[in-house]
Amino acid sequence: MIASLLAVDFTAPTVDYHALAPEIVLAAGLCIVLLVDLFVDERQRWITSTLAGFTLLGALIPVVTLAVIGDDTRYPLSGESLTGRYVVDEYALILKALFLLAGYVVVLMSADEIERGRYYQGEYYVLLLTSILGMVMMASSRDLISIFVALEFLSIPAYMLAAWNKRNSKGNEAGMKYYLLGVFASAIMLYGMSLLYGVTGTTLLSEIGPAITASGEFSGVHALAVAFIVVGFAFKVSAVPFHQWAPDVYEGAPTPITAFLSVASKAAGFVALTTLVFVAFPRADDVYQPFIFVLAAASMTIGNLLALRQTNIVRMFAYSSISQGGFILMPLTVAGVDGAGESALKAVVVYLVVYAATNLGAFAVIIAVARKTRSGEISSYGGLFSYAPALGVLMTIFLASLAGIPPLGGWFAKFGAFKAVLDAGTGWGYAIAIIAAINTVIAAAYYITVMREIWMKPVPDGDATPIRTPSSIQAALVITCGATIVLGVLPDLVGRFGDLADLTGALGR
Amino acid sequence: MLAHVNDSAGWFLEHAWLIPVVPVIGFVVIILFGKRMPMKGSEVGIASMVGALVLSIGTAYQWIQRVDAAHGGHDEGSAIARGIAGFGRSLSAAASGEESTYVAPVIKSWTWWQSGGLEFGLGQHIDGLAVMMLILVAFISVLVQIFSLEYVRGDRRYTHFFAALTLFSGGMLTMVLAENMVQLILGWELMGLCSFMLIGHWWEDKANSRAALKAFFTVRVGDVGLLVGTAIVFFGANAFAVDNFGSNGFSIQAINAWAMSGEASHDVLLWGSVALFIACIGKSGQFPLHTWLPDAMAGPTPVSSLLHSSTMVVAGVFLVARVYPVFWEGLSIPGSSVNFIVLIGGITTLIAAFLAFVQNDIKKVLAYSTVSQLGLMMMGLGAGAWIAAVFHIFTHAFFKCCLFLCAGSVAHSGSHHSFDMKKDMGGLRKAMPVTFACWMIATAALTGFPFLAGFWSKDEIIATVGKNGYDVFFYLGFVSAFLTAAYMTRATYLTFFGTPRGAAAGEHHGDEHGEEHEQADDEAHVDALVHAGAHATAGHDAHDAHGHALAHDAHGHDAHDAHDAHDAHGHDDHHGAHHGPHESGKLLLVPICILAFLSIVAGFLQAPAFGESFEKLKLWVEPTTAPIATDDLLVGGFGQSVAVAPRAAAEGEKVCGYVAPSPGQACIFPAVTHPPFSWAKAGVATIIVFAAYAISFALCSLVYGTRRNKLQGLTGRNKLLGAGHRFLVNKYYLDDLYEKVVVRAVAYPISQAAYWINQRVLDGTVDAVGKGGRRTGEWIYRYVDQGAIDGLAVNGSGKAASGTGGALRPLQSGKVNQYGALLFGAAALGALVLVIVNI
Amino acid sequence: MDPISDQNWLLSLGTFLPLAGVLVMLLIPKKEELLHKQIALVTALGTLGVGIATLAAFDYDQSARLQFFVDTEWISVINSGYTVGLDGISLPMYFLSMVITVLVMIYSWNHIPSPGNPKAFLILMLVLQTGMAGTFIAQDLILFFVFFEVVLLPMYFMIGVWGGEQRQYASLKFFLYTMFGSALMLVAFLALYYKTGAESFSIPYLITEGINIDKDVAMWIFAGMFIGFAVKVPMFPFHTWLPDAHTQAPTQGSVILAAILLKLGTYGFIRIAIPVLPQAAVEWAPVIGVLAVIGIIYGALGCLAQTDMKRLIAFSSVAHMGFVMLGISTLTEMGINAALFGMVAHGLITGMLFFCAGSIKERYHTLEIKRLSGLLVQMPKLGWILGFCAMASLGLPGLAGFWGEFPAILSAYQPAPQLDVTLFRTLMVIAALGTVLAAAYLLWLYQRTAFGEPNPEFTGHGHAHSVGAAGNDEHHDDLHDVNVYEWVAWTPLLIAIVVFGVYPQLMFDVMDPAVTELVKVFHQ
Amino acid sequence: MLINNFLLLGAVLFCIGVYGVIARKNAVMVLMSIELILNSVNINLLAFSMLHGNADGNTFALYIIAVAAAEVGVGLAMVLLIYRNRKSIALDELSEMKG
Repeated sequence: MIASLLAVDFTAPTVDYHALAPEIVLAAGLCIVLLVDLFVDERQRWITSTLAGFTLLGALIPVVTLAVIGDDTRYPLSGESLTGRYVVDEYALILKALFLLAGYVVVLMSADEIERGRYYQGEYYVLLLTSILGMVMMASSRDLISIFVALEFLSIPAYMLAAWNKRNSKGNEAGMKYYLLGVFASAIMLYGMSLLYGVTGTTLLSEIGPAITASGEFSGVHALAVAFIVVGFAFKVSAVPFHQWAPDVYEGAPTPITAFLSVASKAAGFVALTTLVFVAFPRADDVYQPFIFVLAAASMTIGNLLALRQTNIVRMFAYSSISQGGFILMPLTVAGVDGAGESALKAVVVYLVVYAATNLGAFAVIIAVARKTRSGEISSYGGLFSYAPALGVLMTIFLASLAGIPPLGGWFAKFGAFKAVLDAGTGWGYAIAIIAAINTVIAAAYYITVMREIWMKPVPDGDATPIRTPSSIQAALVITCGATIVLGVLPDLVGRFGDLADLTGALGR
Repeated sequence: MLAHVNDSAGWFLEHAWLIPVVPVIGFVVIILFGKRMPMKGSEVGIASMVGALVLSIGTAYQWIQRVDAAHGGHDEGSAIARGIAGFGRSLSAAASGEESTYVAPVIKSWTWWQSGGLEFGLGQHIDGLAVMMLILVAFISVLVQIFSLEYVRGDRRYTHFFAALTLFSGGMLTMVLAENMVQLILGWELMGLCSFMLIGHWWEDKANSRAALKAFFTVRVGDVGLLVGTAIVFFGANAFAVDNFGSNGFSIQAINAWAMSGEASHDVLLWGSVALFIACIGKSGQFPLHTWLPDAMAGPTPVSSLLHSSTMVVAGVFLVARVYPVFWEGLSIPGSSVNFIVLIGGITTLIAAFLAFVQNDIKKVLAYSTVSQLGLMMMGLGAGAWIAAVFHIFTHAFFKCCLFLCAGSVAHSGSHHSFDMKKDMGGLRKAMPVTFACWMIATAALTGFPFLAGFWSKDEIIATVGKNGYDVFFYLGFVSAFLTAAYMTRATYLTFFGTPRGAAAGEHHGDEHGEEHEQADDEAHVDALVHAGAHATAGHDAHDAHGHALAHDAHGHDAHDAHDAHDAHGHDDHHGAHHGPHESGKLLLVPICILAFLSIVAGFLQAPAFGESFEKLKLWVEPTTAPIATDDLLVGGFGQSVAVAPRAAAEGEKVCGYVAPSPGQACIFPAVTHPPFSWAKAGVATIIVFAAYAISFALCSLVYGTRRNKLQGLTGRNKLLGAGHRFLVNKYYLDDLYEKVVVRAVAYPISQAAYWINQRVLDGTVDAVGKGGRRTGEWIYRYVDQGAIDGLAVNGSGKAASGTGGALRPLQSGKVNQYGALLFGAAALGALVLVIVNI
Repeated sequence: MDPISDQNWLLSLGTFLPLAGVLVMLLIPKKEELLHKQIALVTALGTLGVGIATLAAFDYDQSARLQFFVDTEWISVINSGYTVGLDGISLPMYFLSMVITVLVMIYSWNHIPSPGNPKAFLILMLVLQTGMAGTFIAQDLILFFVFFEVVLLPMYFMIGVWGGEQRQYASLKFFLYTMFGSALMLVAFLALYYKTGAESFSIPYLITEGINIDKDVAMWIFAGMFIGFAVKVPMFPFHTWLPDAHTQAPTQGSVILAAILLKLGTYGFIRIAIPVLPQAAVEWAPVIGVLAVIGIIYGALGCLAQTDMKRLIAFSSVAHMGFVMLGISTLTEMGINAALFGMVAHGLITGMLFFCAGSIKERYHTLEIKRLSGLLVQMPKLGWILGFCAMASLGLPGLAGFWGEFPAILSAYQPAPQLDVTLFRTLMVIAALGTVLAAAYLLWLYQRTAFGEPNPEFTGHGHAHSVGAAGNDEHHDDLHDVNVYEWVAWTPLLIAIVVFGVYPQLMFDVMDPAVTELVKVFHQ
Repeated sequence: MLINNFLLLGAVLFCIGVYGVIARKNAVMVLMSIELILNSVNINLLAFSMLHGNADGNTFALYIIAVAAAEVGVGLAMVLLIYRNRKSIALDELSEMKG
């Protein structure tokens, strides 16, 4: 064995450190946070959160420089069999930036919450950073193996974060449910991957694409493989009917983590799904399109309908994010249609960006309000506008954006989704567009329920003392609100991100 | 013969459009500054009406000059001279009895607005008919306003009253000289508005405001016809008008020419004329929409006299006369023996006359008389008696206005503001000699007493109707004449003859009521003082009157009491010394006397019995009935005067209205017939009238006299007569039909039903969708989201488990397992379907 | 028709100036109520000033062309530009929106509805103004959509926070209904975009391209827009939000809603749906016409069933907008001119009626028709104004309302050549009947509220026969006639009603060339 | 030997695993069932790797083994946590949150 190994010339892979810099910074950062946490005094644990924040911003720097340098597709690890498995292109960079920024906002939101809850701060941030590292890797992964590893990388810390409220039985329940179902889903996905590998003989996505129909016939095994893989990610993005974990976990987890899960983790799932759909399955549109169509339609409809009946704001947001997930899935139903792919990709990316900003903002308000009301009930928002006008207005802005009302960011995201499916001009496209249009109204109904509480209802217990919002949350609010408005008024800023000919073009062949 | 006149038609003719402008300005001035003026704005009203009258007289004078000039100047001479002068005429107009000289109307138009290339104009269309109406309206308005000075003095809304009165006349004047249909509608609706304000002048009383509402609303029902008819005629005539006249389908001149041109589709004309006539039914109180008119008596008497003599109600008749060719052609007036207009007119004249017999309110008698006379006019128009009907408008205005003012005078000075002939009148001839004399003259004129105004116009209508082959209506005319004479005799008897009753006997109106409401009086006085303070518009010591007024108001008396009460507001002249009947003051009598005088002489404008020189009205008013070269009709463009030189029409027979004009020619008026005056027919009519006087007077003195006899209370004893009487008293139950059935149905069940549908069906659907969304959410959660788990996973896996091994049976999955089951189940299902589909 | 680009900063300034005021107001604490009112009013007046400048700079000889035209990149990824311009069709509405905002501001000076907070109230109003003005100048579908939606939330809050007792229900309904319409409308816009080759959302461009769309597809696209606009108009059977919204909204909200917001729908038909998809418009016109006429009759019947004055006025809007839609459905110059005129006239008149209703409510604390009586005795001026508006509303010639109604009816006699004449003539007759019903409900309202003796409940004298004597004293203080703020706010509207009634050419002259251009396609 | 045999084994293991996940209420048992699925995947991968003659499958399997270990670690920690709080690891008791 050894002889045979020696017989082969070992050529070390070329490493493009610049392209790999974000991951390296993150990895280093999380080690530092872990170490610092070990040595600083209990009272100075706030340092960890600051460090975590700097780590994320630090990781953002290479992302920006990479983006500025050029639009060549980079292969951080290139070598004989490595080229193409881990890729840094525009698509990856945008999403990395998104994950890092979302992570930063989550850190801002967490600082006060975690500190007050007397949780283990160091571990918390380490896990958060690890999960973000997984996401950042996910954005670049173009191989079944790396996708799987990235997925687990981002998931396993997330399981632990979900159960962070150790002494709270709800927290335990949330963590356990998330964990078991997550693992189960990834097991199913893995089974699908194994089959996919079996029928194509490769794990490299760009090779799977051409190979998937190379044998001429599209067999049942192909279908099974594709279906199982999609299911795995559908779970991650909590698409109906793989959504049940979401409300429970969202409710049980600490609110910043809920925000993190509903935005970043979900986005990672979408990223993987999008990559797969565009790179690995371009010829399998017959399989995944109806499947995703059902997922999208069911997600928006059932998510909305279930959200209507919620009384707990976090659960409502859980269902809302399920329904928003349906909207993000919507363009993917036409990803394989000639000419519409580009629109679809743009739509997904733009939607993710806008949704991240808006939803994080909404959760920031929820955290700020919960500091006073100590309640997750929607009715606890009664009269918010009268005693905390700024929070009231901000929440209104976020809700309106989620409802898709111009000129807030949400409208452009929804618009892009509609545009993509109509661009396809197929019957499926029109059908989902109509379903989505109706769902927009249903969604507006429960968003507006919250607005109604904020503006029109009296303060429930008459306690109208103003809310003091910690500066870190204020910062989070400013970032998210600014992004929400700017993206709505000048959507071109983010619209350009979607010019991703590479993913569909070069890699899609 | 070519009888050119100067291109300029004369200042007054050119500027006739100023006539309505004057009162409208007057209205604005009164509204803005009236209250601060020494006479509370009435002086402005009267001044503006006098201004309008002066302008109208000028216009009339110049129009007559123009007509005469068109006839070659030979008409300048006297009738005798004209009779002798048999030379120098190339056109034997007089000899044939048919006028064929074209006197161009003075048409002007300014663009008011335009839409899609279509210009809507405002302007004037001055021809004989317009001139006659202008002078009539302005003149009557002046008199009525003078009368009102005294009559409504001290009223709460004295200023508003004059403002509305002035605007009302302005509306009528606008309509009369309308160049086009839109302008006509403008004036028409303006009048409607003012009638609403005037009839409801004393709106504190619900009955009055109801009457006002009813008037406006009923007329509005007819207005649907006006809008639709205008649209029909517009689109019918537009192309023709554009091609030949450079105007459009609103232009009245163009409409007339189009209707006569033979190019118009008969269907369009038919529908157009029917629609327009529906408007006239509403406005002119024709059957079956006449019911508003008697109720409109709720307004102050001057309003009634103005509304029912020369304005408002004759607007419908005027409209028919104005676009007569449309009706002529649309309803095939020549050559038929019955048509829509004549039928409605005939019915109206009869049923209204019958109703007049059972009225106790003197103004209502006059109101039904008006309806009846309007029916007669319509009948005449429908039967081709154009000039006769127009003439009847003219004469009727004088005597009917006179009668109303007499009634007002009686109420004002004789019956203590009661209009109830049976209760508060009788034997007033001695107390009010002047009023009585004028009333008698006007009644005689109305009933067709020989050689008075009504005699000429009414007889001419009946004669023409007979000549044109409308035999049934010819006899109906006589019946109507008989009835008119009879009910007027009854009214006269009740008012001026017999023994004085009630207020006429000098009983103080307030006394009897005061007793009735003795207990209420004190309280009412308090109210009265308060209100007097609040509303005193005239600073006189009328507390007594106020007291009664408000006592009545407060205790919900019928409409008449309220009138009285409000009338009483301003009377300082007779509350002091005596309460008995007395003659009215000069301000009231002068207008009445003038009108009485005119009731005598107005008929001689068109008294064919005395030869052609007494047929001036026809000469001045009736347009040419011969075809005219189209070039002469060309309107010179908007905003420009058309003073086309009148030119001799084509020689020959009267073709207009019977034969389409030849190319290059147009007709603007049909060749209506003019029967020669027949002494025999006039004699018959006179005999009928006298018979009616006699019979009616005899019956009245029996029924209403003091001596007891069998006739009294006959309606109570004889069932058939009783039923008839009740039928009449209830106004043929038409009011019940409208108010209790139609209006109530629309206002209550139908609108409620519509609203119910709105709330329950449409809104209910929306709400249900809203609630349904939430419920669906619940349902999905219970039966799909969680139920699927229970059903599919628990039972399913349980069953599966029981299949594989009994040992596993009892296991009961927790939520996690259920979720997992669903997860896998869905994945498997999806995969399965995909596999099946793809293989 | 090439657009004119002179002085093209005017429109953007006029549209976004209110937002400057909003920014300033945001920085000032809530307590400074007077300052807020001043800033808001000054901003609104400034905006109006820009509006007047626009009126002055507008080239009336070229009113068929878009003027002050701006076309810059906005969202290049979807080929949507910041394209704004003004022509004869939009100028009257654009200006009206500015006038109404100023008047409403003046009215708000001492009429801030409960629960107060002028800061928020006025800020919402200014945002609303931006949305309204923006909708009328947008020449790009996406821009139009954005502005169209911008008005949604401010109005929602205005109704929901400052409204009547049922405000939450009403505002929710308003919001969801409109959302529903605009979602479908957006889908339709996108379909239009792709069917015209995905080149541009610019309306002038789409007008040249839209005609090439396959008719069946165009029908569906039109359907989407139809629902979007019809909800806003609102047309039967999508009108049920309106009575609730109108009734519950504060006076200012009702006025803005009636005067401007409803017009966004009809404007959309005229500006977008019809010119872009003429072939579909022809197919849809009968449907629109029939629904419009149903709306006329139905709205009038609804009015007759009302016991609340404000709700009655609200229902009358359904009927009046029916006339507007009838005019539009004829696809003729006259009809669309009438519709445009009707839009403005209805805005003035119904806005004024809502002002009256608001002031009556403020004084009597009720709008129940049964309890109101003798308004003319207690407040003669207010009574006269109400009567004047009622007369204007029922379409009396010489006042503005007539010129929206009569030409619309007239135009139905001869619709565009492609349309069924018999149907439209039937519609004409029914619509004409609607004028009778209009007279009925308005006069009935007037008779019951203004005529007669005042309800003893409100006379303020504790007579024995007065049932509501107990509550008199508190009412008595409120019973004053029209005050100076009301006069200032109302006089322009009253004058405008008369001026446009007497000289409608003022507006027709501006609109006519643009409309002629618009309907050209139906005469080919 | 046919590849089908390996695949069949993988499929059987997969099914058993899925059944275990669905049917077992003991958290540890569920964890073990999931491990079964992962192993079935590994078998598949190895078989396919042999079939295709490249190392991708082998590599993949190695990764899975490593990750599975981490997963189980986390999983067992969580089970411990729950046991500490509730003295039970029955999954059906984890149904506090609903709606």
